[in-house]
This record gives sequence, structure tokens and C-alpha cells, in this order.
Amino acid sequence: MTPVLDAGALALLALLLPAAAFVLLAVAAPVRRAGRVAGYVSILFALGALGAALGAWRATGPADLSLRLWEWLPADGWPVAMVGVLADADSTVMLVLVALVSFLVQVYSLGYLADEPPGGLGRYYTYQSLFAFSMMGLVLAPNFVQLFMCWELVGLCSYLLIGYWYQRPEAARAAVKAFWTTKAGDVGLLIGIVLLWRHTGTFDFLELLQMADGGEIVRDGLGVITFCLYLGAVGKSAQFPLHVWLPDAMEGPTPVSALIHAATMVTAGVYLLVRTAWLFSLTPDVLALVGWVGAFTALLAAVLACVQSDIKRVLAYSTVSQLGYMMAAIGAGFAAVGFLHLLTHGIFKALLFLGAGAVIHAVGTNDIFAMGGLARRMPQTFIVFLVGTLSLAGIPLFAGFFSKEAILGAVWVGGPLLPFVMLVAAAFLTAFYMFRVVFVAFFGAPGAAAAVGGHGTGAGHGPGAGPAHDAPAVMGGPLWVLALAALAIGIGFAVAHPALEFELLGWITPLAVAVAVGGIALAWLTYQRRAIDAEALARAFGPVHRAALARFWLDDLFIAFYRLLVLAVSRPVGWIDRYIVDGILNVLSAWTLSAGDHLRRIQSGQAQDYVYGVALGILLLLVWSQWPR
Amino acid sequence: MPLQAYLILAAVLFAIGLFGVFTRRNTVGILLGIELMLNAVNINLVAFARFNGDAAGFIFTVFTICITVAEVAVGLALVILIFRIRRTATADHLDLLRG
Amino acid sequence: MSALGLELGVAALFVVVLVGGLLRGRNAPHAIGGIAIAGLTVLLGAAFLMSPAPAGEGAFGGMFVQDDLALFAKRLFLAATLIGVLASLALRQAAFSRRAVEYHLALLGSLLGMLVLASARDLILLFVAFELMSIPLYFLTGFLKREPEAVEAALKFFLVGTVSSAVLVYGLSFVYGIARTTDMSAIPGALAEGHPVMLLGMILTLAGLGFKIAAFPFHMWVPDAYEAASTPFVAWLSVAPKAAGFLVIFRLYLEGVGDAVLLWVPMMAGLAVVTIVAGNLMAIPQQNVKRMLAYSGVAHIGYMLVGLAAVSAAGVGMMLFYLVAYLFGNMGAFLVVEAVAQAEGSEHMSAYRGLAQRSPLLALAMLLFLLSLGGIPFVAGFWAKLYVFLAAAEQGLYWLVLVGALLTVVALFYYLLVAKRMYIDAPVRPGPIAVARPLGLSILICTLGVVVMGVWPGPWVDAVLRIAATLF
Amino acid sequence: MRGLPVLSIITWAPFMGAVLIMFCARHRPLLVRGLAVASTGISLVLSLWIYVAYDRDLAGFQFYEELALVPRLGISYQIGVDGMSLLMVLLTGIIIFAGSFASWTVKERSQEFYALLLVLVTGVFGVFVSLDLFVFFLFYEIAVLPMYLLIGIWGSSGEVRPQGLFGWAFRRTGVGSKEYAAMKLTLYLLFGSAFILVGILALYVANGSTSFSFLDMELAEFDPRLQSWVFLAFYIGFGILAGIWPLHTWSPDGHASAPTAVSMLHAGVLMKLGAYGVVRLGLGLLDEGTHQWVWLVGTIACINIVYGALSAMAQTDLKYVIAYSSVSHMGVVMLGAATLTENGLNGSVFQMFAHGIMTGLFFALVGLVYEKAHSREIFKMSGFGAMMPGIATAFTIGSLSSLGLPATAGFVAEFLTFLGAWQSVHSWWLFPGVLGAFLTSIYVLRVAKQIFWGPPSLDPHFQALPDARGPEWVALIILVFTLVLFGVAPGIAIGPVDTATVPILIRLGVAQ
Amino acid sequence: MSLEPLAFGGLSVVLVGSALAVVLVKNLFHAVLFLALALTGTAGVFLLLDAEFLAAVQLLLYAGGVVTIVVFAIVVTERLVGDRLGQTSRFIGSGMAVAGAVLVGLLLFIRQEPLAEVRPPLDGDVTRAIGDALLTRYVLPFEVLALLFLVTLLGALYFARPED
Repeated sequence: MTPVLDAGALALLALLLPAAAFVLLAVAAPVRRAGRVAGYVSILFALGALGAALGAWRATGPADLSLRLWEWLPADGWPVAMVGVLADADSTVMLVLVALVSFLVQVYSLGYLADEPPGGLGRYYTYQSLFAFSMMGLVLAPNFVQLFMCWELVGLCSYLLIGYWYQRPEAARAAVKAFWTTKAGDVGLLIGIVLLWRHTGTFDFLELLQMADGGEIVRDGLGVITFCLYLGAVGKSAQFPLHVWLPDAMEGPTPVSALIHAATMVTAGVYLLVRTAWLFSLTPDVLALVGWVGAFTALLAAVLACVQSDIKRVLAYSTVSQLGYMMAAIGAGFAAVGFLHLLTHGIFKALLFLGAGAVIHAVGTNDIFAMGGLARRMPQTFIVFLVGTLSLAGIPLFAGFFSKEAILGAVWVGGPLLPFVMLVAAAFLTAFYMFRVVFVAFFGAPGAAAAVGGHGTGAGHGPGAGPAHDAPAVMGGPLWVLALAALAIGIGFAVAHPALEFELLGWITPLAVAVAVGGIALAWLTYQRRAIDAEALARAFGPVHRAALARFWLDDLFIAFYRLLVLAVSRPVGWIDRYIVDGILNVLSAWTLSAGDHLRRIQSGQAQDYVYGVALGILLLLVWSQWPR
Repeated sequence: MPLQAYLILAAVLFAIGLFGVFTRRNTVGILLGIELMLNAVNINLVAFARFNGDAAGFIFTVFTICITVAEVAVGLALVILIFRIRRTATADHLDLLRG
Repeated sequence: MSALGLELGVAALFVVVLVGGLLRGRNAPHAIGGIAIAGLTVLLGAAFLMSPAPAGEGAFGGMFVQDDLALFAKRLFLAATLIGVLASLALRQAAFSRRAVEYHLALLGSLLGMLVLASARDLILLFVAFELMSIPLYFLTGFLKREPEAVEAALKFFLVGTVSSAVLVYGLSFVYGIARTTDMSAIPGALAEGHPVMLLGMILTLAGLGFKIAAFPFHMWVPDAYEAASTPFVAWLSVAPKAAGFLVIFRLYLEGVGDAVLLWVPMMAGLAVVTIVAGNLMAIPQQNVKRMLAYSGVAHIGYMLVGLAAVSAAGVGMMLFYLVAYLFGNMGAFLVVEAVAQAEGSEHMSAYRGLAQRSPLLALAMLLFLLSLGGIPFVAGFWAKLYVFLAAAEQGLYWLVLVGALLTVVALFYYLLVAKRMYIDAPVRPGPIAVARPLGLSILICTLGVVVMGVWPGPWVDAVLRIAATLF
Repeated sequence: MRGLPVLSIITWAPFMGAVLIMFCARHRPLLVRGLAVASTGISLVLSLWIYVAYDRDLAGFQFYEELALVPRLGISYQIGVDGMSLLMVLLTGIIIFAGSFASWTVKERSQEFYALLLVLVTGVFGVFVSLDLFVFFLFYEIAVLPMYLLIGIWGSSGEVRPQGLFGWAFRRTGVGSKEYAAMKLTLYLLFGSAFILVGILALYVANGSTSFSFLDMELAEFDPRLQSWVFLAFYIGFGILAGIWPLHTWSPDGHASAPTAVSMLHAGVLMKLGAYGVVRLGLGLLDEGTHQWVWLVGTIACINIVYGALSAMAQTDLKYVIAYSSVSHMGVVMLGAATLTENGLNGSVFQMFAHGIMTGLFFALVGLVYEKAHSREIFKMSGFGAMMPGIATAFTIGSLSSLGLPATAGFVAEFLTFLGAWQSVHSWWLFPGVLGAFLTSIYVLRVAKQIFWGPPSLDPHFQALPDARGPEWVALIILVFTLVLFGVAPGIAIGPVDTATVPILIRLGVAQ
Repeated sequence: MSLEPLAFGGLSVVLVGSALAVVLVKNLFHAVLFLALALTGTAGVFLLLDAEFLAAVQLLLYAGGVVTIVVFAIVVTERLVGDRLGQTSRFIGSGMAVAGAVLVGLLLFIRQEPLAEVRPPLDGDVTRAIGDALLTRYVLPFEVLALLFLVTLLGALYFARPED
């Protein structure tokens, strides 16, 4: 018998705790304005949610399902849409990731944003709670409607949190850019959902799965639907060409980047595809597209990451790149592999961001070239950052290794050759750019900012307090937890490979390791030993380098599109509305006025003309009397 | 002569009177035109009465003649008043009120 | 002789005023007005106590009938005259006090003409009564004979009016010729036989009546006469003679005519359309409120013609309702104009600036009248327009209804312009506007009429429909 | 309470308030406001009560009242509510209650202001509850007319440069002034009412000239040709009020010039009245006509959505942005209705409600911003968020609802409409709809960003601006709360609405 | 009876000719005289139609009375103006067109009607019949006419009186 607190109930609890925190903070203004108190409240609820999530995960076996549903949109007969939780193996493990990272980030933020005014801090934690709720709701969604709603809500939180420092014009701009770009993808998702509903008559994942298994879904036109769904994922998971918002999103506080723009929200697109892999498998063409775009995104972002000097931007492009990996795996038909990478990536990328946050907090700048020699000043930070870097680079015994290797294997097995090659190249570049950061920022001569220190003048964290040093415990703790988790996962996978749906070929492992080491070596040669001149390297890849610096002109393209929309389309429409549409109506009324003016002139004032009127009337009546009846 | 001939004669007179009203500038002239129109009415009435063999038409004519006279009296009083105040006899000039 | 009671009463009043005036007219101008008002009040009361003579019974060989319609019309004429005379008491010009006898005699004479007209069932009586009604109007228009505008307006009114009379009687001569009798009860039969000359006669008569009711393009005397004549008289002129004109139309064109009424549909509808359109359009640019009301009055005639175009009992009934609503609304509006003109010395739009803040009640009354004229709910004019449209719709004249309803919007435009002056603009001069007591009383009566009919139209509708039913 | 004439009380309470204000509260501004709040409060509480007390299983028209007015013509004061009007009555109650608070600061001639406002509201309530077409029309006129004075006296003028081919006409009509806007709005709406009147009379006559009752006409079978043109007349007449393209231009000018509470009420409720009319009389009575013209309704709705959004994007005046967004959102309402599907129609009605609340909130906020900063020029303002966080938050929530973000009422409405659109015969309607939602996100967030975000403005006029205060908070909180509540739990609205829309669809022959 | 068409033709020519002269001649005084001729001609037409009494009324009241007061009015006003009254015409073309159109309209209707060709024989004395009817059946209009004259008199007096 199901216990009282089965997985579904626990998941629901995990979902509702942050919701309660949000409502409490939103409604109880004094608590919110108290700042740190709001933080404690939020963290407390997040901790509870983490516990519940862990419980739900533990209570869910690989084949278990636990469902809770409530009517949301009633209709005559069967409701149009329901809300509820669907706790199964995938959703609960994702739930744990979300709860964990969310909890850690909230704790970390207490330190990172210690200098914020209380009102702002309260606002921050309100948003954080809302995000935790929305993300969990997305993860646990039993149907497309709830998924979409939460999908939009996390987008909203992303918008609000990127714009947390809303007085900074860059932050404001980045926030709306992120919102618009993802919204563009969401348009696709919404259309896809509507189309799918008409196609199958339901939003429910389980029902759809049953139909898919039973072959009841008509294949005709399904491609369009899955493509539209995929568009949503493109926006949210920053796939080419809608990836442009993610680097700009780094204007938000770093913990936000760690949580939303690395570990959880951006992976929602991947999660969506994982959740509906059985649907996508019915449309191989779309799936192939997913793979190709994923691989291309991975490579493109890796190239872009190589030329960034802002530590967060490097990480942001790296996130885009890794999302590309996951998509490539899904495109190859092995969603589980992609999902695995999603989980490991969530851990180590959060670690990297929080580490970067600690660095930024300490030195007050994002520019890696202004740092340098931090390894000695902030040893703890250096160690955890290195763990993250090694994980990302795909070094064995670290979290990212196995999942990345599995992706390469999956793409080799499931896809054409070129994506595989792109992914291998991206892997090489990943190792290179990450170690570029490590060497530049943590080794070498101390940079200007590192020496001066200062709690982030750039980020507005308050006055400087001596040279850079390790972060306080409240920030260090989460870092260590994540680092240990990354190591644990890495070692755990090394000991016991998770089961895969395909046979991992033997030569993949050496290849992956070799490529990663190669990347590290190149970085070492270039930035540590300076055996290779970075400038020369850049010149060697002249056009690519220039293009990368210009972000492949994609941002310009989007700006041009925005301008086109706002200026070239909307202005004329506005003008037409005012001066043509309204103009015509004004002309009609002006004509009416003039008609009155002209008509009154027949009233000449002369009696004989009035008699003409009488005669004219007689003639009119004579004519009208002959009107055919 | 048939009735129609009388009616046509009356119609012609009526139209001439109307024409006079249209074109005369002098208010007295306009009055003369109106007289012609009313005169046409009388011809009409008498002709109908005779051809219908019904005396009512004759009586009607008596009334119209009387009323015509009354109207002329009013009209001429007005004309004299106008002359006195505006020192003009021309209807065209009377356009203080218009529009 | 009880059928002639009201006419005899008015004639007696006429004599009393005449004699009283001869004895001591110049010294007691208000006494003359008082006598007239008292007499009219009594007669109005009597009119409401009277009941129609049984059907088929008329005095003078059926020449004079006292049916429901006649009685209704007589009450209307008496009420309008009463309000007009009451308001005239407030007139300030010397001519009205020195020549109060002539003024009231002319009004009473014209009223007598209307009363007889309402009962006339004979062409000769009709014509004579029609002239008795019309000729005093010329004097009254030019009553301020020192003012060039007034005399000019009187002359124009006279010239056009006489031509129209000629046309009318020319038409009547044809009608008589074909019907072979002056008895109007013979007309339906003659019409049914389809004589072209009969039709011609009716058309010419309609043209003559068109002048009286001021339908476009016979309306052209209206703005000039309204602008120049004294306002209380104009208020009366804008209602009573027009109602009389319509009454003649009912008698001649509808009563007992049967299926031949369909002959009139295109003419009435055509007149209605051009009258509505032209009246409303020409009212737009007017800056003199009286002139504006004159044109708007023309447009209202168009709306009444819509009811006529319906050629049904409902249509006529609704027109009667419209007439009553128009009586209160239009007279009221003119009387407010007089009140403002007495205080401000101007009938121009600008005199109304900030009226709402100076004299809120006067402004409210004006607003109610304007809204009533514009056809807005809860004042009489709304039901009037609606009922007329309803009658037309029942005949399938939807296009006519649409034109009428759309032009109502134009009408509201210029009414709202006045409302704008009163309510939106700031006052130029401070302090309330002094309203002479009789004028205020007559405005109050009109306001009550407009509101009561607007809020509680049921009994009125019942009454007019019952009356109209007797025509068909 | 069953015995009470609840609907009559709801409808006439504001009117009584107006009368009391005119006669008892001369020169006592606080009493004026107190009376206004009290009378609208009665309406609001009772509309909440009937919302709860409405028997959903029974459905149909409830709280029925009847009183013969002109029996000879079959006119009677016949009122009742079904699921659809229930929601609209609630909407009106909420908006006017909030509106009385939002215009707390009207100084000049506040007595007349509140009196006119309350009269107007009586008209609106009356339209939603009346079952007699004639009384319906009567209330409709009452709802339109006070608008002229409200805008004319308490409105604000803008500036429109006469240019282009028709510049002379602009000069001639005086575009831009509040008088122009007031006149334009009033005449447009009366122009529309002319069509409505013709339509109503036609139905009355076609049904044997015995009754104006909606319930009687529902049973009638009208001639298809008559239905065709009557539907068109209703569509034009009500459509003008609902802001259909290209007859929408009164709305931006009118809303921009109107004082806060009037904008709220007008954009929030009166435009819904147009849509309500199309659904109630057009769809509800004229099945053949509906089927014949629905393509036009939907297509114009699509134009509205996209065109309104693009026009909104081009505006630099805050009130115009909101006004054009109304044009765009009313497109969603009409689109939902045109789909002739259960979801679409539910979405349409829900959007009426959602947009009513949302745009009411927007106009309240714009009014507050204008009152405090004395500017509506978007691109002159900047960084107000720090000074007025409350207004900024409320504006953001309004924006989110406007762009259809889940957990706000706007999403539910748009989602249902889109479902309906794709289900309908003209499934392509979905795409303009979705595009409109996207465009909305662009202009609305752009405005929010410009005004509330970014560095604080250096303009000396924009220093130390206060946040919302006292009564203004009441308005904002009520509206925001409603917006979120109905977004999170749309079932409380869709439940009763569904009982009203399904019969309409059954009558149209597109549902069982 | 063969004289009748001849008489009618002659009278018609006189009537139409004098009527045209009334509306066309420059001299106002001449116009009045032509009007008198036209009215006399009309009296002739009445005679043709066996209405001797009316012919007499026409001559006395109309040709006599009307012409006299018109002449009187002209003389008075000429004295007032201190100049001879001219008589000019305006827009003869349009006047002719509209009056012509009305005439055509009238004639079109009249021609459609089958009208009596011959008159019925006279029974009794027309003048006596008129007198009887006036004092019996038509007494009411007669009284009203009296009142009309009274009001007209009052009005004309009011207007014509030079003072006040």
C-alpha cells in the first residue's frame, strides 16, 4: 500500500513550501522589507523543500509513478486542463537538483548580497522563492499546460532576477532581452501545445505516452508540432540562434546566474525534450534537427567562450555549449544521456558560477585579466573552482566526465558524423577556455583588481575591504557542498556506470580524455608558459576570432530585427493609424461640418430664393410620387 | 371648350405668376406674381365647379378671393413698413438674416 | 353646440381681450396677459374634461367634427399657447407692453384658426381656418416693427407663406375638382379611383403644408423668422402651427384613406430623409442658438415625417407622441434661450459659457431639453424618436430608420456643443442668471413635461395609439 | 435574501448615490467620496454575493425580476443574470469600486464628477443585467452619455500635430483637445447605438412586435436574410464600442484624454459591453447571421490584435500605449467569440473580465504616475521604480497579465482563446493571436523598463516623487489581487461562464 | 356655342399676354395696370363659365379693390422713398427654367386625366345657390372669414401705423 507520504505527496510538499514562502514574503511587506529575515524565511522553506524532494526521490523507484491532479480549467464535461504533480524517476531526481541548488544558492546569497539594502534583499528572496516554486512546478508538471505555465513563470523570475539591479541600464536591457528572446521561443511552444492538443485531444503526458505507445498518434503533421515544441526549448535552453540572451543575462547577481542560468531554468528546454522524447521519436526529422542544432550550438558557444574576458560570460557561453551537448544527445535519440549530463552539469556549473561569484565578490570585477594570482589569496575558492573546471573539461573522476563521454558515444551511435566531430572540437575548446580562465585568473601575476580587492565596485556590493580573500563561510559552505557532490558523482559514476541504452564504444573514453587534456595543454602553453603567443593564436584563426569577438554578429542581427520591428514597422503603423485610419474618419467629420457650412449658403437670405425652395419641393414631390412601388 | 383647356390656362397663369415671384426684385412686383397665382386658382375652381355642376366650387372661389384680398392687405402693410424702416423696395436687399 | 365650445370660448376670450384692450389696454399690459392666461387655463381644463362626439356626428353637415384626434390636437394647441403666453409675460420690449392687446389678439386669432382646423372636415373650412391661423403669424413675427430684422423676417415669412398658400389652395382646387365636393370624406373614394389630377392636387397641397410644417426644402423661412421674432412667440411658433400642419396631413392623407395611403410612402420618406439630413447639417455651423434650434426643429420635422412614412396607426400615434414631446422639449429650449438672452443680451453660443456653474438648475433644464431633442433615454424625446423609428421599422423602412438614427448622432453633436459651453467652459461672468418668474414657471412646466414623459411614457403611448387607431 | 431585488439594488445603488451626492453633499468633498464608495461598495458586495449564490447546476438566468413598463409595446423592465453577465457584473463592481478610490484626488467639481460617474455605472450594470432588449438599449445610452461631460470637464488634452494628406481635416476638427476626444468618443458610440437600435427594432418587428424580451426572441426563428444584416448591424454597433478596426480610433483619443476613473471604467468595462453585446445578441440570437459573418469578425479581430499591438509600440504617450493595448486585447475577445467553440467563447468572456481588470489597473497606475510626475511622455521618464516601488510592482503585474503570463488572468483568457482558434474553422487565426501576445510583451515591457527601470531621471521635475498613498492603494490592491486570483484559479470564473456559453453554442448548432 | 372657343381663345391670349406683361415690364405702375387687365380677363373667363356673380365679385373686389390698394401702396412708398419705383428682374433664366419645370409637371398630370369634355346643363340660379349655401352649410367658414378679416385689419393697422 502506498504510504501516506508517497512520492507524489512529498513532491507536492516540496512544491508548496517555496510557494508558501513566496506568498508570505509577497504579502507580508514588513517581513520582506526586513531583508535578512526574509532570507532566513526563504532558506528555511527551501530547506524543507529540499528535504521533501529528497524524500520524494528516495520514494520513487525507476518504474514508480505517483500522480496528483486537480481541475484547473473546467469545461462542459471533461476539464480542459488540470494541475498537479507527476512524480516519477526523472522528475524527482530533477526535483532534488532544483531543490538542492536552489537551497545552496539562497544560502550563498546571504553572503554574496550581504551589502544590499534590506528592501532589495527581501525582494531578491521573494523572487527566489517564486523561482523555486515555478521550477519545481515545471519539473513535476503532469501535462503541457502546467509545464507551459511554469515555463513562463521561470522566465518571469529570470527576467526579474536579471533585472535585480534594475537601476543599471545594462541589467534592465539584459532582462528584457532575455524575456523577449525566450518569449519568442515560447510562442513556438504555445503554438505547439495548442496544435498538439487539437491533434491528440489531451495535454496529459501519461495519456499522450499511452497513445504514443499504442501508436494512436497520427504521424501526419506531428513534425510541425514537435518542431514548435522544440522552438520553446531553443529559446529557453539557449540554442542557436536564440542563445544571445544568456550571456547578457549575466548582468544579474552571480548566484542567480548559478541557479537559473546554469543549473536549472536553462535546462528546462532539455528537460522538456527528455520528458517528451517518446513524442519526438515519432518525428525523426525534427529529432535530427535537434541534434544538428545542438552540436552546432555547442561548437559555436565554445568558440565564443574562448574570446571572452568576462569570467561570467565565459561560463555563460560554456553553459550554452553544454546545453548544446545535451541537445545533441537527445537529437541522437538518447534522451537519457542528455538528462544525465543535465544533472551533472547542474551541479558543477552551479559550482563554477558560485566560485566565480566568490572571486568577483572578492576582487570586484568580472575581468579575468584584471585578476591573477588568486590561487594563493583564495585557496579554497581555487580548489572548488578547479573541481568544477575539471568536471566541465571532462576529466575522469569528476562529475562531467562520464556524462560527456556518454554523449559523445551516443552521438556517434545515433547521429551522423559531423555533429560528432563538432562535439569533439567543442570538447577540446571547452577544456581550453576553462583552463584559460584558471591560468589567467588564479595563476600568474596578481592583477590590479585582485590586489586592490573590494567587494565588487562593479557589482555594487559595497565598499572595498582590503585585498581579495576567501569568501565567508556562508558562501564557502555551499561551494564545498557542490564540489564534494561533483566529486562524489564523478567517483560514483567511475565505480558504477549507470546503465545506458546503447553500447559505449571503447575508443570514446581515450578520445574524450585526450581531447580534454589537449585543450588543457594548449591553455597551459598559451597562458601559463606563454609558449604560444595568445595574439598569434588569435591571428591564426583570424576571421573566426574576429567573428567571435563580434559574437558572430547575431546580436546585431537581433538588434536590427528589433529596430526593424519598432521603427520600421510599428512607427509607420502608428502613423497610419493616426493620420490615415483616423485621418479618414476625421475627413468624414470635417466633410460633415463643411457640408453644413455649404448647405447653409442656400439660405441666401433672399425671399425669392426661398420660393425657389418651395418650387423645388413641388418638383421633388412630383418626382417621388412616381416612385415605383 | 373642354375642362382641360381651362385647367391648362390656369396652369399657365400659375406658372407665369410663379415666374414673377422668382424674378421680380421689387416686393410689390412679387406680390403681383402671387396675385396671378391665386387668380389661376380661381379659374381652376370655377371651371371645376361649372363642369361638375356643383356650387361649392363657386363658394370656394368667393372665399379665396376674399382671403387673397386680406393677404394683399397684409402684404402691402408689410411693404410699407419695410419701406419706412429700410428705405428700400428691393427684396434682394433684405438679407440681414441668412445662413 | 357643445362641439364648438372651445372655439366659442377662444372667440369669447378674443372679444374680452379686444374690449378690455380698447378700454384700458395701454395702462395694464399685464392684465391683458393675465386675462389671456386665465382664459386659456380654463379652456385647457375644459378641453381635458371634454369627450369626443360620437363617431359619425359632426356639426354643419359633417363639416366640423370633434373626434379624439381633434380633441387631442386642441389640448396640444391650448397647452402650447398657454406656455407661450405665460412666457410672453416676461418680455421686456416696449412694444409688448404697449401693444399687448394686438399681440394677444393675434395669438388668440391664430389659436382659433388652429382649433377650427383641428375639427375641419371640409376643404373650404380647412382653407379658411388655415389662413386664420397663418396670417396672424406674419404680424407676430414682425411684431417688433422697429427692428429691421424682425420686419424683414416677417416679409419673407409672408411672401413664402403666401406663395405656399397659393400652392395649397391650387392643390385643393384639384382635389375639389375630382372629389366633386368640398367634403373631405369624399377624398378617399376619389383617391382610390386613381385619378392623376387628384394625386397632383394632393401633392400640391402637401407642398403647401410642407411649408407650414417646415419640411425641407419648404423650410427656408424658418431660421430667419425664428431668429428675428421674439423668443416666446418663436417657441410657440415652432410647435403649434407645425402640429396643426401635421393634423391637416392626417386628416387629408390618412383618415379613412385605406390602402391608398401607400401612395404617400415614397413622398413622406423622401421628405423625411432630406429634411433630417439638411436640418441637421445646417444646424451644425450655427452660432446663434435660436437659429440652431430652428434648424434642429426642421430636422425634428423630418423625424416626425418618418412616422408619417410608416402610414400606420402606430406611425401616427408615435408622431402624436413625438409632437407632445417636441412641444415640451423645443419650447423649453427656446424659453431657456430667452432667459439667457434677457440676462446676457445675447443669443450667441458664447452666452452659455459656464452656465452650469452660474445657474445650475437653468443649465440642467437646458441640458434636459437638449437631450430630449437629441433623443436620449429618460427624457421624452427618446421615446418619441424610438417610437417613430419603431413604427417605420414595422413597415420595413429600415433604411429610413438607419438614416434617421445616424443623423441623430449629428444632431447630438451640435446639442453637445451647447452642453459643452454650459458645462465644460468656465464662466465669463460670475453670479447666477436672473429669470423672470413667468418665464421660470413656463420653463418648469416644460421640464416637468419632458421628464414625466421620459420616465413614464406608458399612459401617453396608450393614449396616442388609441387616438391614432381611429384614423385607419 | 432571495426575495430581495438584488440586481435592481446593484444597478440602482450607484444612481441613488449620485442623487444623494448631488443633493446632500454640496461642498463636502469627503462626504462625496464616502457616498460614492458606499454606493459602489453596496454594488460590489452584492455582486460578489450573487456570484456565490448563483446556482451553477441550474444555470440559465437567475435573480430574475420583471416589471411591465409599456405593456402595449411589450417593453418590460426584465432583468436577470446568467454565468456570463454574472462575471461582467462582478467586473463592473470591482472596477467602479476601485475607480472611486483611484480618483480620490479629483479636486475640481468633485461632486459632479462622482455623480456623473455613478450614473454612468448604473448604465453599465443595467446593460449587463437587462434581458429586455429595449431596456438594454436604454441603459446602453445612459452608459455612453455622461462620458462626454466626464471627459470634457475633467479630461486632459494632448497634442497631435496635423500632418499628412488629411492635415486640414485635423485642423478642422481640432484633434488632440479633450473636447475633441470627448465629442469623438460620444459620437462614435452613439453612431454605434444607431445601428444597434435598428437591429433591435428589426428583431422586435420580425418577432411579431409583441415583446422586446431576450427570452422570447431566443425562442424565435428569424429569417436568414434578416439575420444576416441584423448581425452586421449589431457587429458594427457593438463593435465600435468594442474597438474593432478600423472604427477603433475613438478609443485611444478618448482614453488618453479621460480622467483616471473614466478611463478605467471605459476601457475596463464599457468596451466589454460592446463585446458582450455581440456575444449576447449577435451569437445568442442570430445563429444564421453568426455563421455567415463569423469570418469577418474573426479576421478583423486578428487585425485588431496585431495592428493594435504595433500601434501601441509606436506611441510615446503612456496613456496611448495602454489605450492601443486595449484595442489589441479587445481583438482577443472578439477572436474568442468568433471561434464559435466552447474554449474560445469561454476565453473571450474570460478575457473581457481579465482585460477589464488589467486595463483598469493600468489606467489607475497611469493616472497615478501622471498625477505625481505630471507627464505621460514615456521617454522623458526614467528610473521611477526606486521612488515608487509600489506603483512599479503593480505596473509590472499588469504588464505581465497583459502579455499573457501564466498565473495572471490574462494567460487563461489567451490560452483558451488560442485553443478555440485552432479548433475553429479558420484555424489560422491562432497565429495572429500568438503574434499579438509576443508583440505585447515587447511594447509593454519596453515601457515598464523605460519608466520604472534604469538610472533615476535627472529631470528636476521627477525628483522625490511619492508612491501611491492611502485610498490609491485600495484601488491597486483590489485590482492586482483579482488579476492574480483569477489567474491562479480561473475555475471560479470559467465554471459559471461555461454554463452560459454552452447553451449559446448549442443554439448555434456547434455543440451538443 | 361656337362662339365659346373663340371667346376662350381671345381671353386666353389677353390673359397670358397681360400676365406676361405683369411679370416682365419695367414700369411697376404699368405692371399693376396689366394685372388689372388680367383680372378683368379672368372675370371674362368666369362669364364664359356662367358664373356671373363671381365675375362681378372679381371685378369689384379684385380688379377694383386689389388694384386700388396696390396703386395706393405704390404711391405711398414712392412718397416715402422720394423716387419712382423701378422694377427689374433677377435670374430670368433660372426663373423660367424652374417655373417651366413646374408647368410641365402640372401639365403632365393634367393631360393624363380623362376630363369632362362638355359641361352639364345649368340647373337653377347659381348666384342664389351661392347665397343659400353661404348662409347655411358654409356659415361656419363665413364666420371664420369674418374673424380673419378682423385680425387682418388689426395687423395691417398695426404695421401701417407710422408711430410707436
